[in-house]
Amino acid sequence: MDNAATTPVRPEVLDAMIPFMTHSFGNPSSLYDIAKISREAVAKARSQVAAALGAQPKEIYFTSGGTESDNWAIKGVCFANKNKGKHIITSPIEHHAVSHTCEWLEKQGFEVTYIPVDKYGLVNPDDVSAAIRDDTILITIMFANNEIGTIEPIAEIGKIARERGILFHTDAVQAVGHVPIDVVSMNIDMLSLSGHKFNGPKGTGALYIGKRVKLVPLMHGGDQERKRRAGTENVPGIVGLGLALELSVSEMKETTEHLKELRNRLIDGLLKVPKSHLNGHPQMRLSNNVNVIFEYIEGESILLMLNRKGIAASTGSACNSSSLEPSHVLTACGLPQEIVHGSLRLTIGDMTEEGDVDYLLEVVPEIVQKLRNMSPLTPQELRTT
Amino acid sequence: MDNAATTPVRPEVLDAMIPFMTHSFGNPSSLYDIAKISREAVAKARSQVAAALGAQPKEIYFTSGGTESDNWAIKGVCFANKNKGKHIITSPIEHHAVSHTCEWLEKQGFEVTYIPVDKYGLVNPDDVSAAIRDDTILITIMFANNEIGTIEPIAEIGKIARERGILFHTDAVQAVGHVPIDVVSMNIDMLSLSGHKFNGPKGTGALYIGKRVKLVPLMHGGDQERKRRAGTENVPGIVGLGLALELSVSEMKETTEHLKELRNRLIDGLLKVPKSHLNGHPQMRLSNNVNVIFEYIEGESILLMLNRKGIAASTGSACNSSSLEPSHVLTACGLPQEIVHGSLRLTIGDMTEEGDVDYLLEVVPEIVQKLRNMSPLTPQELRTT
Amino acid sequence: MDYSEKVMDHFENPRNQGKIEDADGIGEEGNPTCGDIMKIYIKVSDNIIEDVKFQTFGCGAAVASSSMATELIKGKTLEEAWELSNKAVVEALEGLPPQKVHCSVLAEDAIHKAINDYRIKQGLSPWEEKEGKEHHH
Ligand SMILES: Cc1ncc(COP(=O)(O)O)c(C=O)c1O
Ligand SMILES: Cc1ncc(COP(=O)(O)O)c(C=O)c1O
Ligand code: FES
Ligand code: FES
Repeated sequence: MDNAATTPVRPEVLDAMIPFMTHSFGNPSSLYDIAKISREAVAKARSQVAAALGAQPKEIYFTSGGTESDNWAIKGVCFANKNKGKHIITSPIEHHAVSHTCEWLEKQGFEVTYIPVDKYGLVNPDDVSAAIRDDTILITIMFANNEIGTIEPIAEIGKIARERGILFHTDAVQAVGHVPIDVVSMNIDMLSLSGHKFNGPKGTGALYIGKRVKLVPLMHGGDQERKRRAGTENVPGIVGLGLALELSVSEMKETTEHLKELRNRLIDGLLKVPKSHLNGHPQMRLSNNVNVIFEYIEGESILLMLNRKGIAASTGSACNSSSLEPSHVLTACGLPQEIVHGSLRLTIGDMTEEGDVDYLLEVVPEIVQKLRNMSPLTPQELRTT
Repeated sequence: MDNAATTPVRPEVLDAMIPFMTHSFGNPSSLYDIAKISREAVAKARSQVAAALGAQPKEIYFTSGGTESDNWAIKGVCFANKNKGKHIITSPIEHHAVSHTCEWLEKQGFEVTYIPVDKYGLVNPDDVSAAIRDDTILITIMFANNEIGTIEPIAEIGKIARERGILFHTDAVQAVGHVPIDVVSMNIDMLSLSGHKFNGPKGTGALYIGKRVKLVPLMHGGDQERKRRAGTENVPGIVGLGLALELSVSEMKETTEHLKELRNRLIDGLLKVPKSHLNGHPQMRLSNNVNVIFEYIEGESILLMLNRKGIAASTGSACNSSSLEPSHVLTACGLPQEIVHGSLRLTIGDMTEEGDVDYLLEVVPEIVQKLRNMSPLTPQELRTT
Repeated sequence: MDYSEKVMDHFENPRNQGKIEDADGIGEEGNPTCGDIMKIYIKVSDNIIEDVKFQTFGCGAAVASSSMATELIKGKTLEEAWELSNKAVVEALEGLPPQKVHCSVLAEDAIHKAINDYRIKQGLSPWEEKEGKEHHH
C-alpha cells in the first residue's frame, strides 16, 4: 500500500518497450528502419503525453524523472530570467525536488517566499496574489501533495499568474494519470511528471513547457529534444511512459471511482481507532491517498510491524527520515511536534482489492494497540495491558 | 556499423532487468522483501561499476546518462568552487555534453581555456601544464574521442593535475567497457560513463567521484545516492548497467583483439580508395573506431547510400548536423574546410562479423565512385563516367 | 530500514515491556531531535536489579535497544548495570544501521537515570557520567 512511492510497469507497457531495448523489430528491418521506427515511436509518445495534458506535442520534453523536471523548470527559468528578477513564490509543502532546488537558488542570490498552507495543506490563491512582487519571475506550487494527498487550487493560481504575467510551474508528479489536467484552461506554463507513478518505467519523466516560456537547459550537450534537453533519448523509456500515461488516462474515471470507494472505507475504518486523525483535505484529495495520525505512537514502528505482515507503507516520522526531522508537510499543516511522529500513509492502486482493505483494517488497530501499550505517553484508559 | 552511437541491450542484461520493472521476483516475497532485493541489487551494481574502474563502491553515483554525468561533474565543481577560482581547462574536441556545458559556464562568468590538439586529435600534457593558472579549478579532457577514436594521454594529464592540486574530470563515455581504466593509478578525480555504449540500457549512466571532490548536486531533491543525486533510483536501469559493464570488462581482452583485427582490415581496405585519409591516431585509437575522409564528396550523401544498403554510419559533415557546421573535432584536428565534409565514421561491435566488413569494403568504394562522378569538385582522373 | 533479525525479534517480541508500579528507580530519557522517549523502571534488592521494565515511544531500534538493554541488566548489580554501554547493546543486537546508533544511547542514558533516581531516593549521591562519553543530542 505504497503506490505513491512507485508502481510496477504494466505488462503491456513492458511488451511495448522490449523491442526498443533489444533493437529487434522482427523482419524485415534494416538498421536504417530502426532509427526511423524509434523516431516515430518517440513522436507517438510525445503525442500521448500531450493529449493527456491538453498540450501540443512540441511542448513536451522527455527527462529522466520528476526530479529532473522540477530542477530543470525552476533552475531553467531562474537562470534565464535573472536579469528580470530574483523572486520565486512557492509553498512549504513541496516535494524536496522543488524545495531543495529553491533553497539552493537562495544561496545563488534568489529570494523565495513560502506561502503558508492551512491545516488541510491548502494554499490560498489570494495569498499567492498578495505575495507577487515586481521582481517575481516564477510561481511553483505542486498540483497534489505526495504525503497528505491534498489537491491544490491550481486553476485559480494559474489564473492569477497569467493575469500578472508571471510564469507558473506545477509539480504534478502525483496528479498526472490520476486527476484530469488541462494545461490550457488551468493556465499552467510548466508541468513536471514522472513515469513510475502511473505504472510506467522508472528513470523517465517529462516537462511540459508552454510556448511563452524562456528557460536554459539543465542538460547541455547534443541537439536532442529540440536542443533543450541533451542526451541520447531513452527510447524504450519514452515509449513506456507514453503508453502507460495513455492507458492511465483512458481508465482514469473508472479507476478513480473504485479507488475512492476503497479509500473512504479505509479512512472510515482507521478513524474508528480512538485518538486518530485524518491528515490532508477530506474532499480535495487524491483518490489513492490515506494519511492518518495515531497519537502516542511512532511511525517507523508502525511501518515495521506492517512490513512484517507484508504491507508496505510510509510515514512522516522523524525516525524514518535520514535527517531525523519530522515531515515538513505535516509540520507546515500546523500539527504539533508530539503527534506528528505517529503518521501513517497508505496509498492504494488499481491492484488493491477489497480484501486488502479488510486485512489492513484488521491489522492496523492491533498494531496501534500493541505500540500504545508499549509507549510511555499513552494515557491509562487507552491501554489494554 | 554505428556502435559508438548506441548499442542494444544484451539478452542476459534484459533478463536481469525485467523483475525490477515488473516487481515480480517469484514467491515468496513480501513488499518488504522487494525493497530489500532492490537495495541489494543496486549495491551489487555499484560494486560492479567500481570494480570496472578500480574505484570504491561509495565513489560511484548513478545518473541518467553520459550527458548528465558530464553536466554534473563540470557544473557541480564550478558552482562548489567558484570562490576559489573561475578557470577551466578543456580541449576543443570534447563531446557537446562537455563543450556546451563549458560555453554556458562562460556566460555565467567562468573562463575556459581550450588546449589545441595535434592532427591526430591528441592533447599534449605539457600544454595542459602550461595552461594552469592560480585560479584554475577544473581540468576536463575526454578519455577517448567519439568521432575519431583517439585515446588521450589521460594518466599523464592526471599526474599533472594531481601534482598541481587541480581536480581532473574525464568524459570516458566511449572508453568505459572498451579500454582498461584505473582511476587510482591514472589520478582521475571524476569520470563519466553511459550505459548504452556497452550494451547496457539507455537512460542510465554513472559518475565516479573521488573522495576529495567537492561538488554541488545537479539534481536537488530526495536523499538518494548519499544525498548527492536526487530522484527515485532507476533500479532496473542500474542493474542492467552494472551487469553489462561487468560482462564487457570480463570480455574486453578477447573483444578488443577481435575488433582490432576487423578495424584494421576495414581501415586498410578503405584507404585503398584514392584520395582517402584516416582521421584520428593510427595506434592510440579505440579498437571499434574507423574514421576516414573521402575527398570531393559529402558525408550525408554517403550515409544515405549506405543506409539504403542496410548500413548505419555517421559523419562529421555539416549537412548532417542541425547546426549546418562541420564537425568541431575534425576542424580542431586542422582538416581544411574543403575535405572535412567527406568524413565517414564506422564503429564496429561484438556483433560485427567478417562478412559485414567484406560487404562494406565492397559497397563503400562503389558509393564513393558514384558520388565522385556526381561532384563538380572531382578531378577528371578520378571520374569513371 | 535494514535491521538484523535480532533487532526485529526484540522489536516484535519485546522483553520486559511494561511498567513497575512500585519501582525503586525510574529513568526517562528523550531525544529532542527525533522526539523519542524511553522510560526505564527498576526494582532493586541487595544492590541487585531484581526486575526491570521499559516503555518506549520510538523507532524499531529504540524499542529493540530498550528490550535488549533490560535483558542485559536484569539480575546484575547496580555497578554492572551502570557499566553497560550502548556499544554492548548494539553488539548484542548484531548491529544497528549507522543513523540508528543514537537510539541505543537512549537506553544507556535511561538506565543511568533510573539508577541515580534509586540512589537519590536511598539518600546516596548520584554517580557521575564518565568523561568523554559519546554525546548524542
Ligand atoms: C510530488 C513529487 N514530486 C517529485 C517527485 C520526484 O520524482 P522522481 O523520484 O521520479 O524523480 C516525487 C516522487 O518521488 C513526488 O511525489
Ligand atoms: C564522448 C561522449 N560523451 C558524452 C556522450 C553523451 O552520452 P549520452 O548520450 O548517453 O547522454 C556521448 C554519447 O553520445 C559520447 O560519445
Ligand atoms: S529513537 Fe528516533 S530514530 Fe530511533
Ligand atoms: S547542401 Fe544541403 S545541407 Fe549541405
